[in-house]
Amino acid sequence: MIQHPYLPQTEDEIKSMLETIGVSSIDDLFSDIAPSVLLQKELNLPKTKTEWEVYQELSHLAEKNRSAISFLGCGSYDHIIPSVVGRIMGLPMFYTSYTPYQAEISQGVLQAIFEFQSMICSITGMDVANASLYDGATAAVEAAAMAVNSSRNSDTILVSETVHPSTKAVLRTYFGDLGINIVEVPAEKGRSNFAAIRDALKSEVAAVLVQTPNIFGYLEDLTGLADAVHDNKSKLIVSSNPMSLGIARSQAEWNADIAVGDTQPFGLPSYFGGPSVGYIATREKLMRKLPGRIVGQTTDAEGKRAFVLTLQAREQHIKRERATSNICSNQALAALGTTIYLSLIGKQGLKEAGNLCLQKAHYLHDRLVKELGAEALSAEPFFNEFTLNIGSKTDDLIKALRSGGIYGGVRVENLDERYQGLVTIAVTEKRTKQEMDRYVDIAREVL
Amino acid sequence: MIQHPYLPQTEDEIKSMLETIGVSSIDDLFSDIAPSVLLQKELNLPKTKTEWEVYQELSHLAEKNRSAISFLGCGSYDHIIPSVVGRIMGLPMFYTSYTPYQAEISQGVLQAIFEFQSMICSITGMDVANASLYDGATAAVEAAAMAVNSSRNSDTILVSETVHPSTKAVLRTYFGDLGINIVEVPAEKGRSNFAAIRDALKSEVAAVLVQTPNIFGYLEDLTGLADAVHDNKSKLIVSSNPMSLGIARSQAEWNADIAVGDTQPFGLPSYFGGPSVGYIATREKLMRKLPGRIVGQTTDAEGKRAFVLTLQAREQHIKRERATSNICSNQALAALGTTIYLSLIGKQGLKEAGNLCLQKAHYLHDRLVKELGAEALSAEPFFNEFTLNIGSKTDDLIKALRSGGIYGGVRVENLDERYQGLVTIAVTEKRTKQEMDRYVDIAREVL
Amino acid sequence: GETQLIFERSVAGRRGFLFPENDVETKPIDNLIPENYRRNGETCLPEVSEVDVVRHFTELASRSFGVDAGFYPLGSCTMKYNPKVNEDIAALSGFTSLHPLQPSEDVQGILELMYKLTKGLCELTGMQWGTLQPFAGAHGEFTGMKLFKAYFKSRGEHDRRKILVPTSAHGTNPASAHISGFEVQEIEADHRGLVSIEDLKKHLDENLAGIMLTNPNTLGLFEKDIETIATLVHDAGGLLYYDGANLNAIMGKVRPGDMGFDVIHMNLHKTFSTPHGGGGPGAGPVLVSKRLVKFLPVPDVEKQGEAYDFCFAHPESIGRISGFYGNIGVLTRAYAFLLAMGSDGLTAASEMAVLNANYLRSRLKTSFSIPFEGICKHEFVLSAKNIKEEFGISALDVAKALLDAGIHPPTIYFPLIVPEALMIEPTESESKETLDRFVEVMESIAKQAAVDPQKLHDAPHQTPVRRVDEVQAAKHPIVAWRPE
Amino acid sequence: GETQLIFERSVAGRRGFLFPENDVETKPIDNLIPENYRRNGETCLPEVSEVDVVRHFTELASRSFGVDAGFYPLGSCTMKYNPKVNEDIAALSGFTSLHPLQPSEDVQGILELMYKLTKGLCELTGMQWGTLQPFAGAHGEFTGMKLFKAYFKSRGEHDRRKILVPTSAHGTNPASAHISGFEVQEIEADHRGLVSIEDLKKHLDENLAGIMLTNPNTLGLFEKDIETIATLVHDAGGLLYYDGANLNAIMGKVRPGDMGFDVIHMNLHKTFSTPHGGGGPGAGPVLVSKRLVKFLPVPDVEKQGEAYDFCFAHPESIGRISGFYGNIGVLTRAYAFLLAMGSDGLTAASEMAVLNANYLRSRLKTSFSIPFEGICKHEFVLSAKNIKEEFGISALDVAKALLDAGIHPPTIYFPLIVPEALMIEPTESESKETLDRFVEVMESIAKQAAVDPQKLHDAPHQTPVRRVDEVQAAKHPIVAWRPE
Repeated sequence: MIQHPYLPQTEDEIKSMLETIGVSSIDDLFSDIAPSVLLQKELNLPKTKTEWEVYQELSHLAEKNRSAISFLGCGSYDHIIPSVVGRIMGLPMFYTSYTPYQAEISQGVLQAIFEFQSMICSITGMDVANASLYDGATAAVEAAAMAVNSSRNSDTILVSETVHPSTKAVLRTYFGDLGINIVEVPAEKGRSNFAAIRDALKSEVAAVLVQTPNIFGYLEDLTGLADAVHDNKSKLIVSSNPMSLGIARSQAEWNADIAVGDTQPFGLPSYFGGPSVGYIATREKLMRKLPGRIVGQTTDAEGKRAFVLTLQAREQHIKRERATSNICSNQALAALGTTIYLSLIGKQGLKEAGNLCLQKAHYLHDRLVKELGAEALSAEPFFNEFTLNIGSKTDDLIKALRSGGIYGGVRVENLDERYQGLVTIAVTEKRTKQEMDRYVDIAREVL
Repeated sequence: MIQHPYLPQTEDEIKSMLETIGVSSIDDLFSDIAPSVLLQKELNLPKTKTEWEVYQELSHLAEKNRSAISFLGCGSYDHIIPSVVGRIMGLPMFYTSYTPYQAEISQGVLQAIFEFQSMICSITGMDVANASLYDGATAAVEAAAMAVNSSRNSDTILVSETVHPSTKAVLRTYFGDLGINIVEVPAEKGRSNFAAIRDALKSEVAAVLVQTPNIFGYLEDLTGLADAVHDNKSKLIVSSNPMSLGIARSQAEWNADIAVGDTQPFGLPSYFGGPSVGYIATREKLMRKLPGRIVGQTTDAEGKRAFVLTLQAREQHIKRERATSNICSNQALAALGTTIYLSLIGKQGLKEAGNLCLQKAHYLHDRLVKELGAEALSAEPFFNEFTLNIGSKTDDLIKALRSGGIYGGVRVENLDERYQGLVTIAVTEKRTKQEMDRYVDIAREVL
Repeated sequence: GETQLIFERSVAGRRGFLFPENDVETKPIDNLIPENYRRNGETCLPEVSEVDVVRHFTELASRSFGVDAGFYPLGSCTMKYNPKVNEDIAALSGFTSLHPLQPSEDVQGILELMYKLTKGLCELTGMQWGTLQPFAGAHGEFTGMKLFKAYFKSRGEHDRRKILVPTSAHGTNPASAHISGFEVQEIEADHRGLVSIEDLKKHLDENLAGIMLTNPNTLGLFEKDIETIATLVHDAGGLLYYDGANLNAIMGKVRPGDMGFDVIHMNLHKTFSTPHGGGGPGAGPVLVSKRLVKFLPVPDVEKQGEAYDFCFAHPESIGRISGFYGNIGVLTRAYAFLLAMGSDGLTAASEMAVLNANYLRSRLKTSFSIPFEGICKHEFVLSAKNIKEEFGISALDVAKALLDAGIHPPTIYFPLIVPEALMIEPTESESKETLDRFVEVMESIAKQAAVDPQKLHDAPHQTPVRRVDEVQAAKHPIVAWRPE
Repeated sequence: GETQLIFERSVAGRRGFLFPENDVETKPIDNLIPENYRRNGETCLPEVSEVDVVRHFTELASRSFGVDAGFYPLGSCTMKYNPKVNEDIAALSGFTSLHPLQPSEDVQGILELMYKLTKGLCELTGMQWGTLQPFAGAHGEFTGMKLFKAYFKSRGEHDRRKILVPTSAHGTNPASAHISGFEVQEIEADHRGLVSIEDLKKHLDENLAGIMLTNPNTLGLFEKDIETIATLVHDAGGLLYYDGANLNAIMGKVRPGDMGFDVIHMNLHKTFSTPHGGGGPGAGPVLVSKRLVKFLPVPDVEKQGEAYDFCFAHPESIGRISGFYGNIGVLTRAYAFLLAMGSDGLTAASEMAVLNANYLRSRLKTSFSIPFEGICKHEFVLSAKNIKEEFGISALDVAKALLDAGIHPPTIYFPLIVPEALMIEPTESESKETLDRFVEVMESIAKQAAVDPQKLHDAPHQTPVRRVDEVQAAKHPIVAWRPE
């Protein structure tokens, strides 16, 4: 065995340590494992490699991936990420630390989480948020679980069709075999059918889940929905791309009970879908139903302000088999990234970024729809995404754009096969007029 | 004026600060500048750009540069750089700090410099080293200045022809107009002519400067040189690529008075020539002639070990117009990189890296010289560089290799036009057999 | 002392980042979004400059503790060294910039990585195939429980609803089983600290779905009877779930698959050294034996000829468990670790982890109580019972005193079955000198318990804040800053 | 407390990094290098693991102070914020990997950057052309002095050997002039703190080579008579050198070239925010007026059509001043700063730097002495004379007390012409709140001088080490660790 840089023990030290223990070999330390199960061969894996070799091999894999000017969205977006975000996330005391169990030496991590919670509360308008969940889809699951666990005799979650197909799929995985019905309420032309949702509000409905901007990019008009849901003693869960909330109505303003979503647009690279951050926020009365870590403000023995993990009675390590969520590890470092991002852009920046997305998306929309005559799935308003019904020409369009160095949009049928011929196009503040004009020029040839 | 992210003052604050000062406008703060010299126009520079725009523009410039498998050396080498080096150099308290004038809050920076000095002393075998100089060429200048200032009535520096041409050029710039003669002693077949050097040792000679491995890559045999130089009451300055010193004789072992060179091979990227680190080390008796910063060990008020900038009486800010060096800023952060690199590779690693360079350089040398019959400028021994006399085919060879994705070596005529047709080929531990075989295959076609 | 909240640094009008100007026509926002859809309230996001943000978070970092600061023997969390090259690799733009819905021909590199990592993990654990999607260990447990469900459903065994969990198990085990729709029954430990075979036998009936085990268990002891347990459970029609939290003890030595486990999750943020990041992101891949492969979540990564692609066509799959494909940024680091260690390095890592634990255990057993005899694996449990009874010094006091020595305390009060537990996991990254210093500090704390117990009750003394009032935090929760 | 030296962490046989194995035939080293050329002695390089190295240097970083930690008003050093995007830009492999001897067609990007940066600096300073090669300010001064020499040589004026330097000048000015072969004569300041025109006139003769000035000067005062000075010096046949250390005061307001300077160096690590790195690397570009262009060092960067290339063909050039082309990695950051600020941003930076300095000066003048009246530029000099005389508290005591407040002290005891000098340069990066806190701390120190002077003599109290014994260090120099 070579002296590996990650393994400090030298031969001499190993010898001396074995002596202290009172055994004569490393093998003796594994004598409690029956020979009948002991691995009798070497693992069929390559031998150790040096740092340089590993770096070369992984660089090679990275180079095998290709990219293009991206109009892809549907849950992951190509926004500008300030350099400070990565620099701070790379500070050793942030990324090499664990869950801040020991508050006295973890004030920095705790305070950063407290700030994250505060920002999520402010953006959603809610009272209380947790330290993060895995992603937007599992955040919706946790919200649904909160709703189910807050009401008696409920066995149904109503989900508008316009919720992200993956979110619906994950809901089905989580609840499908638990006797809880995930009932999809069909949409009309890319928008939720609120009349149908109201009609479906029966006493066994624990919650209604809607998403705005929805999977097709359109903003939903939730006027009156909360009242109807609340009259039914159900909970309203609203999922939102938080980047929209600088200019679009927040979940609290729609009078939702639980706000969820994904903060990937806030300072996190797409990274093939993860890590991102699921956020969840709710009203004070549901605070003790909230899953996951929560940081609270308190004081130390000298009366100074301090932060600490709190309300732990909710959590799996205390509740064990009575727990309603099993979350333990979360997405803390990614949540830190979001916190840094939001600190940098500030209240003005959130509005500006949202407005840039909005303006640019409308520029491309208008050129494609009004100028080229492409068919929009739905009418405005939308935020930074809209959907075209390209029909049989979808293949041609997407391929022509790709040849021109452009990812033209998400073929929604890849998320749900019912949506043949639909292409959802996302435009962020990073896209330029020149890039969009190129898009239009290529599309003109195909459409 | 926009509210720039690097400029925190808001309009309100500016107003309140102006009030405190007792003036009514920013312009009032510049009223001490005569209107006749005040700039009456806006600077003819582009307006402020956002971070993203700046990043795009610089990335674009970076992409305009191209690279190839490199056998270039002659003072800058393509070695493996461990990831830890960059990660640690990027810690904010290292790179955003200044010269450690305030010892009590700068123990980390001071200790790191002390460790750098210790490592340079150990590798060169010398007693004392400073905190760094600009680069290898200017280190040779500072050594020459030490020698001149240590002896009376001396006005000559003997320089072997095999010293790096740029070093010789810089020496001429520094001393050419000061009445100090930089006398080059011609080489023979790529090696110093020591007999000629001895013959040139006159009483006015302050120092003899030689380089090993020399500019052509060959190791010089300095046996007896120091005695001859010392008999003449002159100083021997030996410049060495420090990467060679794990296996080749150190300057102290050659009995030199001053050791110089450049630590670029130790953890620093080529970066188009800089930043690198000039190192200088000498005997204890010359300690107070050493230029630049020196960190010393001492104790604090409680008797604990502490480090501090010391021997400052030597420096420009004390000596002012009597100073023999004007160095102030040095290459501290790059020297930290070298210190981290040497800490990682350790005493075994230094030998191993040297041996890998040695073995690989000989592989390519033997294939080109023994197999293809190329003409070597000199006989062995060499370290990780050697020189071929390609003559009239130089252009063809270099171009053919470049077309094959290889930088075949340095055309020495680009450093000194006397060296037409000579190509110096550097091989580091990073080059693979496959790359060298490709080199040979292409060379076979041309030669 | 205190640190300002970022909100408290805010000054109206200050900017920390600017977006490029709009290069298309700017229309009145009212024309694009009707009033009814528009936000009314302001957010409280801070207005600060770039240097404000940098200094704020740099200060927060300096008020935290990580592996790079020192010894972090937090039992069951495997706080090993996070290699720096992995951070450089994970930051390659060929990985970071990938959108999850790019065409598969443009993401061959990452798909190859996912495929090869899955294969490597299977070889390491002796399993057949797996999924990399679970975001964390608990998410892996949940996935595993869903696989159990799908298995029994496919067999029509709808009454198998009972999951057995040892009393010493991590809290996530019973919680995961519960939220997946199982009933949890606890199995007791015997005098050896191992699963009581006697008690186990009592629970083997037609309602048995299976058992969740960590092996070595949370006492750091290898479940010697694992073959017997596996036979008993399998014979009773149940399945075995392996909680990979303690896999760092046995790599290259014994494989969960070979021990008879049907499903396992790994914690890549433990065993494979991906940074814990203050609580996440992690990755909890789930690997299964042959008969469970068809139930794995979608999408799956497949190799067809020389090409890699996602496959959704698994009719018996439990379905999606995440919005996209999991924490890919964690997987890149884990794959780098797999390559860097290799078969020999992984084996050596476990050997050294076990050596370090036994060395510490041998040296600490004179000053503290040891609840169970014999060799341990990669961790062990110490008890402060002796100094608690004699001097009133609790495990918590010991933990807080360690803070003053610049050492992260062990996990305390877990497992629940050991009083005043201190659960110590040194990992393989730590040198003998680090362990020796820890012993020295622990011994001096034990000595101080006799001499000056109050000093220990008042600990920590040197930290940014003193002992923190948890009761107040829970009684009067303040969980978000609000503008006054 | 103390920190081990990296050598003291060494354990024989431990490894922190491994090189790939040799993939060609390994020959006995004796066959390749004869014994006579071989090293005999061992080095003392440490034998440590990767985590040892990381923890060691992470600990050292935590025992240091930088701009990211807080206020750093070190006069004349312009410790402004170092933008993070510049670090990302400087780390682009399209820059870092460039070998200095690559063919110019492969390095068009970096040559373009160098060309455009030179042009931008010329516009900013009102000069004609320049060189980016000088590694630091002092190296720039040296280059400038050599340019003076070349100029006079070209005119046959060999007797012009006298350089005038104000008494308040940085030590590098006289040192640079001296090592370049000039004789230095000091010019006195008058009651205003400005160059005494009277004294200047005494030195104007046929031996005059020129004058080196910082404007604003080291007192932070603008040399109002600069036009008169320029005319006097030029009429006497001399040249004017501008030390760019204080350029941060006047960007976009007044240009050295317009004031009559012939040569200037800039400190990019000051004015252009490139990180100081604990003492370097910096960059000290030298810019010149038209008549001095032909003497600039080689190689020069030229634009020919759309292509950029180095040019060596300058027969009157002073020659090479560095091994290659200077600190290119500093230039990439500086160019990024130039673009980020732009014409309006650079002007605003100077305006805010001057605003900040005047604000601090106005607020501090009640607690400390102010040697010169009137507005200042980007920095100013305060004197602790009042508390020194009354309570025995020196500028050094004030500096050490500031350490306990987490503030880097100003430059002290410089310029030499002010007793107990505290030279304060806030820079434009600092907010009003930071300045207000500094005032608060300074005022509390002034108050404490009266109440408890001993506490100040004993300061600092909170730092990693207490006041350090400089005398011992210089008397018994220990400048390297050696194995026992």
